[in-house]
Amino acid sequence: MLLKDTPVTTDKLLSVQDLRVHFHTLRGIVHALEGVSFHLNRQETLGLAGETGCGKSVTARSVLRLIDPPGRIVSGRIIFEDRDILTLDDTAVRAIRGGEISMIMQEPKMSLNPVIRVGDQVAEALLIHDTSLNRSSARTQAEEMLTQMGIPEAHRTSRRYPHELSGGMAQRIMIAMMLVTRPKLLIADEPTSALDVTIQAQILALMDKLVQDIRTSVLMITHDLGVMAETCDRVAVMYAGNIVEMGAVRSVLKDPQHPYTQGLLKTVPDKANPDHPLYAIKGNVPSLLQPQNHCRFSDRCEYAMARCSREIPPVYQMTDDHEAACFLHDGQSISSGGKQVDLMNP
Amino acid sequence: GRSDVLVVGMATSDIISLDPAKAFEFSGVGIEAQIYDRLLDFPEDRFDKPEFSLAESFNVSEDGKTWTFKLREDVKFHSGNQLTAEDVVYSFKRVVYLNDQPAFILTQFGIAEDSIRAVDKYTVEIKLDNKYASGIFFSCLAAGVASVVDAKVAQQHEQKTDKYPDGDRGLTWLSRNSAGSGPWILRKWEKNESVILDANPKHFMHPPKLKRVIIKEIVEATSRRLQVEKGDIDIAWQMFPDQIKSLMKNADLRIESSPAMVIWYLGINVTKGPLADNRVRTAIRHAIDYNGIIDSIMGGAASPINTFIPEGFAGYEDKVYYKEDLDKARKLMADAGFPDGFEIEMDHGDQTPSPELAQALQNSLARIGITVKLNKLISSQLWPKYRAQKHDLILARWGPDYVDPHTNAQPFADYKAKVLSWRNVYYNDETSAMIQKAGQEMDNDKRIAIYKEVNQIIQTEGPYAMLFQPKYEHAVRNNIDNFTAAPTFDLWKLYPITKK
Amino acid sequence: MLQYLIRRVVTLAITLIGIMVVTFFISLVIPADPLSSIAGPQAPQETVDRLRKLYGFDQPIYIQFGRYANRLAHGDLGTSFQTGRPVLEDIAKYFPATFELATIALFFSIIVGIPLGVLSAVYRNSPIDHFSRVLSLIGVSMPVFWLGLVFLLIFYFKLGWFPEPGRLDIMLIEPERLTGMLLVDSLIALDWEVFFDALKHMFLPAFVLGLYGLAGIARIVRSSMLDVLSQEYIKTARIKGAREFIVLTRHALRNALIPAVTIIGLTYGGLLEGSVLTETIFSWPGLGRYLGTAFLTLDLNAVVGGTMLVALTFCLVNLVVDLLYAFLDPKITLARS
Amino acid sequence: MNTETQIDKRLARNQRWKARQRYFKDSYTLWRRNHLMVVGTTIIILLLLIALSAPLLATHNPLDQILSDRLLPPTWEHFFGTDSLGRDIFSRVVHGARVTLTIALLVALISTPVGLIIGVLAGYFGGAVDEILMRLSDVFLAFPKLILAIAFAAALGPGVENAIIAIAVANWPSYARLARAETLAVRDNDYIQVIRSMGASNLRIMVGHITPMCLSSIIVRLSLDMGTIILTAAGLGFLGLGAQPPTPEWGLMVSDGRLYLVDQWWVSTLPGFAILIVVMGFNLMGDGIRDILDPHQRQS
Amino acid sequence: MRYNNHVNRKTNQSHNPILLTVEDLHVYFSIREGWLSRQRATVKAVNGVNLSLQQGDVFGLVGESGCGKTTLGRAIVGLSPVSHGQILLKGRSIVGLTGQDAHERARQVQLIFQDPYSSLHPRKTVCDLVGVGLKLHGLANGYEIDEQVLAMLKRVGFNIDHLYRYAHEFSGGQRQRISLARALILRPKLLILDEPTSALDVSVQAQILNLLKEIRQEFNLTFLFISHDLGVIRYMSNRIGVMYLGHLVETGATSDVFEHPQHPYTQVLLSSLPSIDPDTPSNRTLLEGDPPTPIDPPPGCPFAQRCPGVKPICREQAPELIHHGNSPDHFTACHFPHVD
Ligand SMILES: Nc1ncnc2c1ncn2[C@@H]1O[C@H](COP(=O)(O)OP(=O)(O)OP(=O)(O)O)[C@@H](O)[C@H]1O
Ligand SMILES: Nc1ncnc2c1ncn2[C@@H]1O[C@H](COP(=O)(O)OP(=O)(O)OP(=O)(O)O)[C@@H](O)[C@H]1O
Ligand SMILES: [Mg+2]
Ligand SMILES: [Mg+2]
Repeated sequence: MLLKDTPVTTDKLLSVQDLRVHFHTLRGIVHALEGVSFHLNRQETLGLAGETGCGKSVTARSVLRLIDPPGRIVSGRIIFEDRDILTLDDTAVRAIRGGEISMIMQEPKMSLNPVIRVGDQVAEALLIHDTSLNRSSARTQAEEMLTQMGIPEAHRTSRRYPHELSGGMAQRIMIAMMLVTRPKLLIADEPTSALDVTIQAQILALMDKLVQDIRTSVLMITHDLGVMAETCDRVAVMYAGNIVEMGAVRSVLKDPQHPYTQGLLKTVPDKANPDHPLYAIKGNVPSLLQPQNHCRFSDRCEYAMARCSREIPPVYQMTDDHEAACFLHDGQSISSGGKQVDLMNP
Repeated sequence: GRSDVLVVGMATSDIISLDPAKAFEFSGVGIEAQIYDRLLDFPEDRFDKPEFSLAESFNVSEDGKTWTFKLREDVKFHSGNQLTAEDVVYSFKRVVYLNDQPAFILTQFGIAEDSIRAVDKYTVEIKLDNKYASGIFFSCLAAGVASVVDAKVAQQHEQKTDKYPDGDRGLTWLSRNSAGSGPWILRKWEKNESVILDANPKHFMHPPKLKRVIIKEIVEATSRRLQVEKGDIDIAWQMFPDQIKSLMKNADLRIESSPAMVIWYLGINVTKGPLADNRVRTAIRHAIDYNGIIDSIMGGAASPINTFIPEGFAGYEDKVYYKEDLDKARKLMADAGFPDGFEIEMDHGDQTPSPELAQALQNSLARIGITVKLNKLISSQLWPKYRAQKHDLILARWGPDYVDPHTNAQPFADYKAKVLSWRNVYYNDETSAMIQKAGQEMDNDKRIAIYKEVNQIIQTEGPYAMLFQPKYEHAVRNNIDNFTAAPTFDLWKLYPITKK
Repeated sequence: MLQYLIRRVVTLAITLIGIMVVTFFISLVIPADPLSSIAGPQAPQETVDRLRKLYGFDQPIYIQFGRYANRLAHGDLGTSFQTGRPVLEDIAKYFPATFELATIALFFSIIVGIPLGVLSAVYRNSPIDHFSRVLSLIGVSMPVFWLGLVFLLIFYFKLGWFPEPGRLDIMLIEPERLTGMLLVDSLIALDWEVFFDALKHMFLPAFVLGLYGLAGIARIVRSSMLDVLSQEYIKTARIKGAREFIVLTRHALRNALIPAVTIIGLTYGGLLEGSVLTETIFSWPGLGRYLGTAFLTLDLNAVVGGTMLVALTFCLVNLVVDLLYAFLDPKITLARS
Repeated sequence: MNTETQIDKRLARNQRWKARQRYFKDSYTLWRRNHLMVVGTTIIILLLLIALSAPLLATHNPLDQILSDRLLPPTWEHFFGTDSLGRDIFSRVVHGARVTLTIALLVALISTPVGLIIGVLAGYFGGAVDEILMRLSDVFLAFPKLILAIAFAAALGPGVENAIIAIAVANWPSYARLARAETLAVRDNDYIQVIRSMGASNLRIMVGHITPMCLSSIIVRLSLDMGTIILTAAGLGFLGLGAQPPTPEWGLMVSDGRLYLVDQWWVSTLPGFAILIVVMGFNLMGDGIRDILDPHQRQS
Repeated sequence: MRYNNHVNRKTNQSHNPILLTVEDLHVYFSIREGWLSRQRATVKAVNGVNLSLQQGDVFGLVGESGCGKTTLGRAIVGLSPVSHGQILLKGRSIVGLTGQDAHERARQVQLIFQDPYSSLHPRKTVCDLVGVGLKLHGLANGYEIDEQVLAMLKRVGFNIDHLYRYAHEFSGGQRQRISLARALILRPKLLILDEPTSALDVSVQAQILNLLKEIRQEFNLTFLFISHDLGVIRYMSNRIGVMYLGHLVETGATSDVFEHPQHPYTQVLLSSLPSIDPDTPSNRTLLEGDPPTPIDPPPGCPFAQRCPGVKPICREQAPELIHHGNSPDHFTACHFPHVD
């Protein structure tokens, strides 16, 4: 009953095109996103993977147009169904937020308002989007939702404050709050990173069930490739403000086409041989203060060529559903679909 | 309505009690004086000699020790009780018994509890321990402490307190209530807020013209000024000289003034180093820029004075002993062996205009080489220091306790009275003896002559530099008539005032 | 709860005892003589000595202290030199006026300070922010007596918008004294004329006094609001699609107020203190002035009584603040604070 | 020791210097971005300059009384007019900067170390030490500050020095509170625990590791308190317990001039503005220092 | 066979001497509980733990959040109060040391914290941070300190440019390396690593783990490696212990525990781990509910409330950590261990 087993329709729900986000900080302009493009189909789960600071959360927040100063969305289009979120007026955006697109964040306890009872917080989500609803029926609906979330004694729990709940419980509340309006798209920004593995398993199973029930699409952000493998239909791998590789989950994880994805997969110690050193990508994440004018992975890349440090690699299409932004694929050009290079064992 | 209510803005925070036996502050005595009557009283515009009030005649024995007063028979207290000799006896005994601050005004004549008795319903006999000048005695009988209290009412409020385990003679109650017969009835006293006096239309002599007087406590002079200009108060009591100038431009107001019975002086401790030399003291007296100080700091609202008897009292002399004369002063300094001057301290109070005056004096004395270090002290520090004879120079003022030159002559010239002369360690047996003599001189003219003689000595070699006698200046709105400024609050009569 | 209160009361008692001891010994080391001041500059030495005996100041210090402590323990604050009345009575008389003024002033600082702080935070580093910060700073930076006089000059004298200094028009009759607070008493008596007149008289002094608290409140609200606005749960509220106004009030302000409450408590202490000068300017018959003169005349009983009352109020306000804190912040259990 | 790691002392110094330079450069950037802070610092620097060069700037002797020139309005001869004793107000304001600065700085120098020591001790040891020290500070805190200062000033006798001590006495408890709170927050932090697990003594932890963390919030608080300090000094001066005339102390000048407020506004208003501006300068600077010292600000 | 006996046996037969022994360790905290009340509750953070580390071991400690891993580690360096039990370093008790003894212990045992951001003093330069141990123990002064610090920094991958920077100028991985340098500069025998990589990215984690392995060899260290990441534990340690609610529920050689988990909790833990291989079938055992709090825990087996195979006895009697199965070194605290 995992998400990846659901049938994929090709009807695009969300399409992000050439998104650029900059932050004007003390040290200069942080070029956080440098032309991110991807799309998400209806009832599909797209995974967004990458290391800290690569721009996952910024991407997610951009979709809801929630980039606060000093950040600014410089360019790009975010087409949700048939509307461009970036050009809507505030009221329309607010209607989308929470109503059609919801988002779960990483720290469940920090994301709940500490002075409002959790039941009311869930009910508020309903009230905002359905003005005909009265308070008490919103509460009832909220409690029903909590029961659905497998929360014991939903009525009592709904009268509690966030600090009285465990992390797992708080995350359930968050999910309830974000799904109670039956949104078309759920963005989950590392929903389980702060939780223990056993709790993580519970939460993932729960999300899986609910997403099925209300037929929503999911943008699943995580840096845990294991979680990604289990929950997503397609994945996109980000590095320093770019999507470097995107495709069906199996194809990307089994047969990565970008050196960064490959490295990432190899550094996971799960199955590594304890007697050998772990594979480690050399160097550090580059500073985002410079605008991108070449492949940002080039100085850590084992296959780097001269042009890598001069040009920005375009996106090459490997198969219908697998693309990578790397000059190694030059020649197997975008249109041809081309043959694959076995980069795993060069 | 406002038309029969007079509103006076005044700083009255010094009031502690309105009981005649206790009140001894400017405002307390001033208000108490409106509520009670005394055997003798001063008229509203002359202060050299008291007139009959409750008493209608008197007798004095041959030896000058026994005084008999005949009372009017038509006086009723506010309570409706008849005022009789018993009330007078009770009131005087009360003062002696309570023995609070103003008591000395009576006890200085040796009046004790058993020295006063009622001869009949309207005759009182007072025995003194000695012969005293009648002028002094009468002035004291016109002082607030000699007010006659309604004995019945006071006895009703008798209570035992820590200080008076045998009963307080109604002191506690009378502090905030009244049992008098005067032209005004105390309606309410709220400390820091207001005193409200209602007219006593049945007063035997001076039924007031207005219905009510409200004395509103306004501490800040600026605030008083704004309110009188605005018309929220009718009289702004005691405006500062610098305010007067601009108030005079206001057509709705006039300034009423009267010399205050206050003398500002510089006390000189004659045991402190160079100050022991009268040449130095005289140099100091010549170094002071009297006119500059009066014109600038006092805004002209003061006059120079070279006597300890203020203008308004019998014996005042308009004679000038000292003028600013730096050459003379410098020469005297050189003669005394201080051509380059010396350093000395001056203590002074913290209330305007003391600090300004002190600074001006500092400036003046600097011109003859005397470097003065100023000590600004709060009153609870200043006076103990003065009493302990620990000062070098002190800027101070003196106001009379009762309305007779003796009240000034004695402290300034008789060190045995342990007041000013003593504090400045000026022990002159000659002047002391002369003052004692004056105290018993029944002939007023002779008495005054003695004071003048003493003054001469004090001015030439005494421990003071007399600075000036200030004026009281009040801003009065033009719809107030029959206002006569008086040299003290208790001499100020409220009853004649009318309002348009 | 009960235990907690008992603990607070014990602490309070210790504090009060400390204050008493400190005040008493300060009064001893002060090189000044209250009696000399009571007797006035003119009284001869004998009078001073007589008074000294009358007031029991001729006794050795430890006896004085013993007596004094004993009296205090019996709830007797002694008699004031300056009014000649029991200090307790004086306090009962003057405190309500100050309490009323300080409370209204606090109310004013809160009403204005909080929105100012919120605006500053929301429009951080914008002209609004700068304006509100400078404006509120003027409140703390001006000597109260100066500001009070200037306000009187402008708003009373020149413009005539507000009545003369004082609590009530001199011609009006105060309603029966129940609480001592004119606004309350006149409400009880349904005396609207007095009520509105008292309110008018209250305005300027409360404004001047309130300016003092305003800056502190605006500043703390600003900084805690900035803090709160960067929290995740604010994002959550926005994600839910809440209107910005709701986000600011329901979600942010309630959290931002939690630290502000403490400052408000402290401000109240400052207001009581600031009343010394304000009351002088505005002819306000309150405790501040009473205490001010008491100190200048070294009216020891009044000083101790008044100071203890101010301290007591301060402690009580802090207790209320702590309770409020627990009420506002579900995380707080009072046992910990 | 490996020669490769031998440190060239010049190089080391150079590196340290560079690190410091980076720190200052960041501070400068943060400073420059905060406009109000720039204003505040400028005011305080100006105050310092004025205080240092007072004799040069003053057009008259601040103590010279010319009684005939009383209460003159501002003119080219007297920029700020003259006071009730005919002294030049501008010169007095300029010289007053020295007095004000001295008072503010000395109070800071006395009360912060006391508060810091007591607060850190209470916070670090907790328990009975905390209880005793905090009750002590409660007693002082519960006193209205001005009244406590009056009491102490009265006890010690009037004068600037004693006023300074009195204000310091009234002020230390709030710093103790702050230091305690800060210590409590820092005490259980990992970086303190590390030092402790390495065997550092309590004294070293308190002095070397906790105090620096308390310092910044105390500095911020102090600069915000400067205004109150100056005003309390003025209040004491007003009551005759602070600076003594003819010292040109601003508070004293304001209260001396309040009698003339209606007709000769300049006498008390101009020194009043001096107070206003300086207090505002300190406040703005304090707000800014908070931002600059905040390590979070640097990370972004 | 009880674990304690095992300790003795092990001492006798192993060629590697025992470095650290923890015997029946209890760490209780007393906290105030509830609204306005003064009532105190006891947090039994570590509730009777026995373990021993041989010289050269990497002992991995896993368990859910709040199970007491950190508390145990901190107890060893004297930062948590020991309510009962013993901690022996080379046979000498190191509980409640003060003064010179504590100093000595500090030189032998060092701790590295989980959070790279809060474990470095924000107002000090790297040189001061790392050199503090030398200064404290009087091992060097003046530029000697700088030199030794630099040597150590070079070992963990920095150069002189970094010597005088402040902590905020470094990334998380770099900070952990600074912490490592700080710990190593005193040449300790035992290093307690409290989730040293859990705040880091996988690519940085790999660098740190490799570095740790090298360092261990080079400095002849023994590790107590705390983590909740089973993959990391498996890669790093030769022996592991699984903790649950203050108890050690299973311990043994890494391969034994991973391949033949005996305790139901260990089994759940292993099954919950998502695999990066999309083809691996996931057959999860989902646990009911949240982990209970260690505040006044009920008697019986700590896992009883959530155990899928719970029996009545589990709720009454706490199982002891005893040897089950074939592997000699494999101990489990369960009444019904899964032994194949
Ligand atoms: N408010 C901000 N101010 C300045 N820079 C920011 C801000 N928010 C994000 N950035 C920058 O944008 C980049 C992307 O940040 P983002 O939060 O999207 O990373 P992420 O992939 O979600 O990382 P993580 O896994 O840590 O959540 C980072 O390099 C960060 O420095
Ligand atoms: N100083 C303390 N006071 C009270 N309780 C404490 C204290 N320190 C730890 N605890 C409690 O002890 C229990 C164990 O905490 P500990 O930090 O050791 O867990 P952990 O296994 O390290 O968890 P994590 O994986 O979250 O780091 C927790 O319930 C914690 O709340
Ligand atoms: Mg993120
Ligand atoms: Mg931990």
